[in-house]
Amino acid sequence: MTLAIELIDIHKRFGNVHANKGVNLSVQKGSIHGIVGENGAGKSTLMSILYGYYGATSGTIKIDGREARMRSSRDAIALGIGMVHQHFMLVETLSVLENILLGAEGGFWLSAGKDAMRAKLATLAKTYGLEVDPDARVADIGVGQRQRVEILKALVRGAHVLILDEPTAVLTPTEADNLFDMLRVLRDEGKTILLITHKLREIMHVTDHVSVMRRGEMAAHFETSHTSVEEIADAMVGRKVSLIVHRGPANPGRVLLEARDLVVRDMHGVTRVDHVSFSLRAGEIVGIAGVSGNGQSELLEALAGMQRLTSGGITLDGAPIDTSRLDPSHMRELGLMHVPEDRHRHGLVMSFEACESGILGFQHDAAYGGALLDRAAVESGLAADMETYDIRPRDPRLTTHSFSGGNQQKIVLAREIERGPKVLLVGQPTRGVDIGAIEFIHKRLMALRDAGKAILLVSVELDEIMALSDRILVMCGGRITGERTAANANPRDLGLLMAGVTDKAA
Amino acid sequence: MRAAKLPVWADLTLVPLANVVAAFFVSGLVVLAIGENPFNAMRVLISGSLGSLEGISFTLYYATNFIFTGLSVALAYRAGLFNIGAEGQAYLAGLGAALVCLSLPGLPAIILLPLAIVAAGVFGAIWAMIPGWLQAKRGSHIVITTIMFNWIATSLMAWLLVNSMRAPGSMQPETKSFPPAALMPKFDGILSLFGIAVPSSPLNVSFLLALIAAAFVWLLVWRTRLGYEIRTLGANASAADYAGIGTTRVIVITMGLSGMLAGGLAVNEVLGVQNRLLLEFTSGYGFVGIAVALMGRAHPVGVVLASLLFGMLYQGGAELAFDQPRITRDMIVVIQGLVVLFAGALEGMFRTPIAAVLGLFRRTDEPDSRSA
Amino acid sequence: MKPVLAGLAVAVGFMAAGDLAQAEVKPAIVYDLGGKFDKSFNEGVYQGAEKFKIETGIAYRDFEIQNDAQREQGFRRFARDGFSPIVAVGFSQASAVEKVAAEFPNTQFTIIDMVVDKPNVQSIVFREHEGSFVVGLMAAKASKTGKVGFVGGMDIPLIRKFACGYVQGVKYANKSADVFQNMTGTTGAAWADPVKGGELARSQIERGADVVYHAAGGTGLGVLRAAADAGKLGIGVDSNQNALFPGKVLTSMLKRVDVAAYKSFAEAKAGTWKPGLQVLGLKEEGVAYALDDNNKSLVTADLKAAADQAVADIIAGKIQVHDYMSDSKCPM
Amino acid sequence: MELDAIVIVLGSGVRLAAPLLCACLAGLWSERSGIVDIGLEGKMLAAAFAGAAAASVTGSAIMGLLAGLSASLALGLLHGYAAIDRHGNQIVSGMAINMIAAGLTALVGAAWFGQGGRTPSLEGDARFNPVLFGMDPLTIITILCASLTWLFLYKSRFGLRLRAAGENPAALETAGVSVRRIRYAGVAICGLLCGLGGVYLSVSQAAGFLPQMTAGKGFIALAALVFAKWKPIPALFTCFLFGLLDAVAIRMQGLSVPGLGFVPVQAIQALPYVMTVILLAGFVGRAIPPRASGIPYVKEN
Repeated sequence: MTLAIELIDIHKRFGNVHANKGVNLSVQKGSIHGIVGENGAGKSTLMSILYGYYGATSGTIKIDGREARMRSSRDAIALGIGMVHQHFMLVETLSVLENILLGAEGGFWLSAGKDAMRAKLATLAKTYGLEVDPDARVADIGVGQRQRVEILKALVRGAHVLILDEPTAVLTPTEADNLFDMLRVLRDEGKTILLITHKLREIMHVTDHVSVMRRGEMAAHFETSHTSVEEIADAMVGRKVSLIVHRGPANPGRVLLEARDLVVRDMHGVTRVDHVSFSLRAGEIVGIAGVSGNGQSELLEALAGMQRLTSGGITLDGAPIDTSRLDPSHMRELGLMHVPEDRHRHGLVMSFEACESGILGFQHDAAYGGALLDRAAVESGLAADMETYDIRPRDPRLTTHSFSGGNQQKIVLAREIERGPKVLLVGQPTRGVDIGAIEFIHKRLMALRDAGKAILLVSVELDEIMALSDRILVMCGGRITGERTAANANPRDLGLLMAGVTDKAA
Repeated sequence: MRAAKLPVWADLTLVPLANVVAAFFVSGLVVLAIGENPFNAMRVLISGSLGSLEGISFTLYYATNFIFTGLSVALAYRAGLFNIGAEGQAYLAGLGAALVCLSLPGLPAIILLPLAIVAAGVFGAIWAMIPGWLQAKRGSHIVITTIMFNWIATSLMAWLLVNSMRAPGSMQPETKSFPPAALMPKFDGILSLFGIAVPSSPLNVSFLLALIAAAFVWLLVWRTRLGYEIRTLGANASAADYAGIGTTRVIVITMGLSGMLAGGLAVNEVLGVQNRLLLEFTSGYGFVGIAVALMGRAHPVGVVLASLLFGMLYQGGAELAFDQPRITRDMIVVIQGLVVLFAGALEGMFRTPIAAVLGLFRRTDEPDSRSA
Repeated sequence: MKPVLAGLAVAVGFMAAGDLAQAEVKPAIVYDLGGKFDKSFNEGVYQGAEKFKIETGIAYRDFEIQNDAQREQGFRRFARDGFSPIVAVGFSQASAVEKVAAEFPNTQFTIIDMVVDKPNVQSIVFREHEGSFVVGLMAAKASKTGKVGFVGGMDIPLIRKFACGYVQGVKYANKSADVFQNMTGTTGAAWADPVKGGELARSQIERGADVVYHAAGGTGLGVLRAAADAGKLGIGVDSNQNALFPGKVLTSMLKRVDVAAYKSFAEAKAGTWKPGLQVLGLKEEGVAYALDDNNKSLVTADLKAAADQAVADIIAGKIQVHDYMSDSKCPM
Repeated sequence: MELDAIVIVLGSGVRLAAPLLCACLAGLWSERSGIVDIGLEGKMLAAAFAGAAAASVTGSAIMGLLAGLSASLALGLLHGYAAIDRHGNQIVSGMAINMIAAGLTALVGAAWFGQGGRTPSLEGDARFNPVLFGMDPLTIITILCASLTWLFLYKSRFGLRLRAAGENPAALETAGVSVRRIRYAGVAICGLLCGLGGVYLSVSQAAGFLPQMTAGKGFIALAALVFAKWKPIPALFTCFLFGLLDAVAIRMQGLSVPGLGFVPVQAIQALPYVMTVILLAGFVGRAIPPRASGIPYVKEN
């Protein structure tokens, strides 16, 4: 049994952020090794260090038993390491062939290298079933194809270690299965594969070994065949998770939000939301499950007024909305509020004082003075929320980025919930939030439901969806592929729907 | 753009100070290289700008121009817009003022001047709103469009002054003089009414307008709802989208206000000093506004202070050129360029050591990696 | 801080002392935007002042402005420091002179190329059309193709005056001659763009011109160079530019600003300086054509005779050269 | 216009286009590598001064060329340092370079030669003289540069990497190539080409340096770059078109065009800028800059 990779006591600091703390990892040659952990656990950083993209602050890397110095990706490539990044490292304006050629051109002039590369690609296509059109522009091909290009990039450089960072985040289940088949073929050919993911089912499905990271540290190592999802999950979060939220029975009232035949096309004309209809009642939580990138974000943004609808209608508390002039501030006035999926991108202004972030979207509220903003009212508003939501430190004048993720998320939630919405749209409410804050947030949402408000919850965490929702809608490819009540939902069934296997087809 | 986090006071004092010192140090080397004594030059520069009442008046007169253009650049910058077009906007503002003054010659000053000032503001605003609108609606990069608009303004104004507005029989492409009522009251004139004798200088009430504009910008940016929206747009455009802030509206309004502020340059130069419209009266003050805004950290107080410094440079530089002909006024352009370089493009160079000295971090091994 | 304060004290003291020394004449010059060494107009004034300095040993101060705002400041500064007379070079200085002359009624100002009507201002203008007529005549006689060119700087009445005089001279010598005329531009930049000047001259030469006259300040250097490069002849202006491209410059239309500056200084020294308008033409030798070693071979005896005859005829009034600026029209 | 007049204007257009083309290609190399450069004007001006000064002092046009290239290269590398190593704002840095060059050339020129910032006129071997069809060596090199730019940008390893650096630098870095090095190469080539343009202006075309002699050519080159959509062959044609416009404008003073009547010269002068704005606004076609240009590449984020 030989080790392909050994990482010994790796530390990495970004300024005052300690992303990797004394990480150790051993990977056996010819195996598929999974690395799991929550967002921000330090997986991607560790892999970027292994790939030479970041330099480690301290520590030792051994490849095939020999100590290696990684000054840049060039060194990693020379040592036979290839990496498929979560965000594909492709140049969209160039062709597939040029992308694969990049960094491995084989001579000063491109023409000779191009011919040789075409031949090489033909061979690889035969061996692994990795077919691509070398002359297509990357901008014109789909996500699955792009991933192939990334894998080919690694293989043509002679990689025997392949790192894949969250490879299935943007894939449909079928595409993901194809990928796993391909990975098994590669392993059987003697390649070593490192698979980074936070999806436990994938780990169980495809890996031989699994390492768990938590808060920048390596928390546990398991042989996949000798462990269980529960054991891994416990290691990930560091204590027994209780995702079961105490909930009373739902008491649905009148329909507060109705969506009819919503269609959203993006700027490239690609249909993101495909004829989606549903209704949301007072006093219920409806969860939307799905692999990320299947139209949930666009649906949420369209309902919030941020995305233009291509067609379809929205009715809010019985009143139809003029969808040709969707506008977030108008929706807020009508009582529809929105906790966005990405608080850094949408929900907060990180350089603002926290109290200023606390009025984002409500800057025209009469509560904050006339022509001039009433600073005292702005500050006291957040100061009150800080008490109710236990936001620390309790200083509304600190800049927003000096708060932790959980406290930042609470600022957003407090802002949207405390103004008494009729309908609350919630996207990924606990992403990058610590366990304590997760419990608090879940309780708060449940309380809001019990107070007779309507909540639409979008989350890629199936557990979260199942714990909170009264009804569950599943989206795949922009469509709603099925609906389940809380009582008759199970993960296996939902997984099929997420994969696009619809009720009718089944 | 921030390399290291500093407390606000250090950000507003130490960093600009370090930038200026660096710019002056390099300038000193240049003076040395052309065979003059940099300390002597420095002395002339300071005594020429602050050593007499006349010098101070001229310093404040130049500073007036810089406060207006600096505020113009700073306000747009707060909304995330890089307005390089203050020069062209001020140029067009001069046209607005001239049209009012030439077409309504009979009016008394109390009516004519406010009208001319408003016209200058409106013309400057319109010339800035077009690139703003193109950015918001068509995605045309505002840096490129404002550069192009500067050149288009140059051609347009040359054409107007040469062909339609030139005073009959004049050798120069310039309009005839405006009626005396169109002249902004000068400080020397006002003070002499109270029996205080000060040397004659171009310093006029535009300077007070500039200070009022600075206070207005502060109030607008930090205390109004519009200012909140401007800052949100500048700090996080997608959050502005989320908050329902009409991006197009805010961009166009901000650029309009920015152009209006640039128009203040025309008020000071055309209405305050020249009393007629002439070619290239903006003489690069619009570009200095960029240096001023960068040095003033896009804050009105910083802009006023930086404007005073640049006013000193201009006035002291004129005295220097007068006194030591080998050091031409181009020296001032070099210093400006160096300030822009150190305060703008290389600002991180001094933040890091300052942050280290202040001991803000327990670890300073990789202070570059944090970005705001 | 101490050296700075000391410096302040020195500077203030120096300013206060300025008014005391009125005993001897303290002349000064403020140049126009082209700068002291423009090989043309400003440089002419500089040479006149240098001549005065060498002859009398009296030093003078001068100032090259860099922007419009500095004109007034320059005059005021000189006036306050007791300089007089102050020579203002160029028509652009008129409004500044007018203003500062009113503030300092005891200071003598001399402005060249423009009329400022103030009791302490001496205005010197030239009859450039007369000189241009003579070089036009020479150009027509020297031309083998019967085609000659003119390149002006900024398109203003003054330069049209040059052009009009030149055309009259050409037509006087050869009725059927063609004159190509171009102006470089409409703004001040037209005085300092030798590349454009060269392009214009080149295009005139390519259309057949073999003598090109310029009245374009710094831009004219490009004109003369283009003519020299093409093996044709150029005609200089203001200063004697024959030496710039020896053997390639037929002559120069001298506008004796050097004489004007020298005279202003000398008269002030002698106490004979008078305000008011002075018009300098061929008769007063304010304008002339240049003849020296550099163009001796080009100006044949015939040519010289014809030129001298024209000068005599104009002085005598036998030839009337039309002044464009009198009615903004050129009869040709 | 008669035929010979057209030929004359075309010739003049080529001469006026040459420095534009140099600056435009310079901008192309820089922006294709991901570094926005509005400092083309300043670099040209510095090269024009250094070139004329060196040629005048040494009496050799070649020495002038070398000095001009070095001066422009130095400023290019300064811009590179600010943009690549300090992650500074590239617009600001370009602005600074324009100001420093404008001031320094006039200041040093005035102190050195005592002629108000001018250099002495260049004569004989100190300037480039025509060798082919009335074109001097620099004109020929310039036109050659456009084809070489096309060849190296699209057909060589270096060009591929440079294009990747301007579109997606992280992709290049993960492919094992240093983005920093490629971008430095980009700004260096930009410096050299600007230098060529500047030397062309002062040593070849005007035979001497005058303060501010570039008179906005760097900005027209920038407009041409946008107009050519950051591609070398269209850049060649755009610069020629702009040069031609300039040539026509020079000859248009006070002339009226049959059919059009009196066309103000200023309208022709403003045309390149107006056309660029229209193109940028996407009313006719669309100009999309390299995706990563202007954005500092910070690896450890």
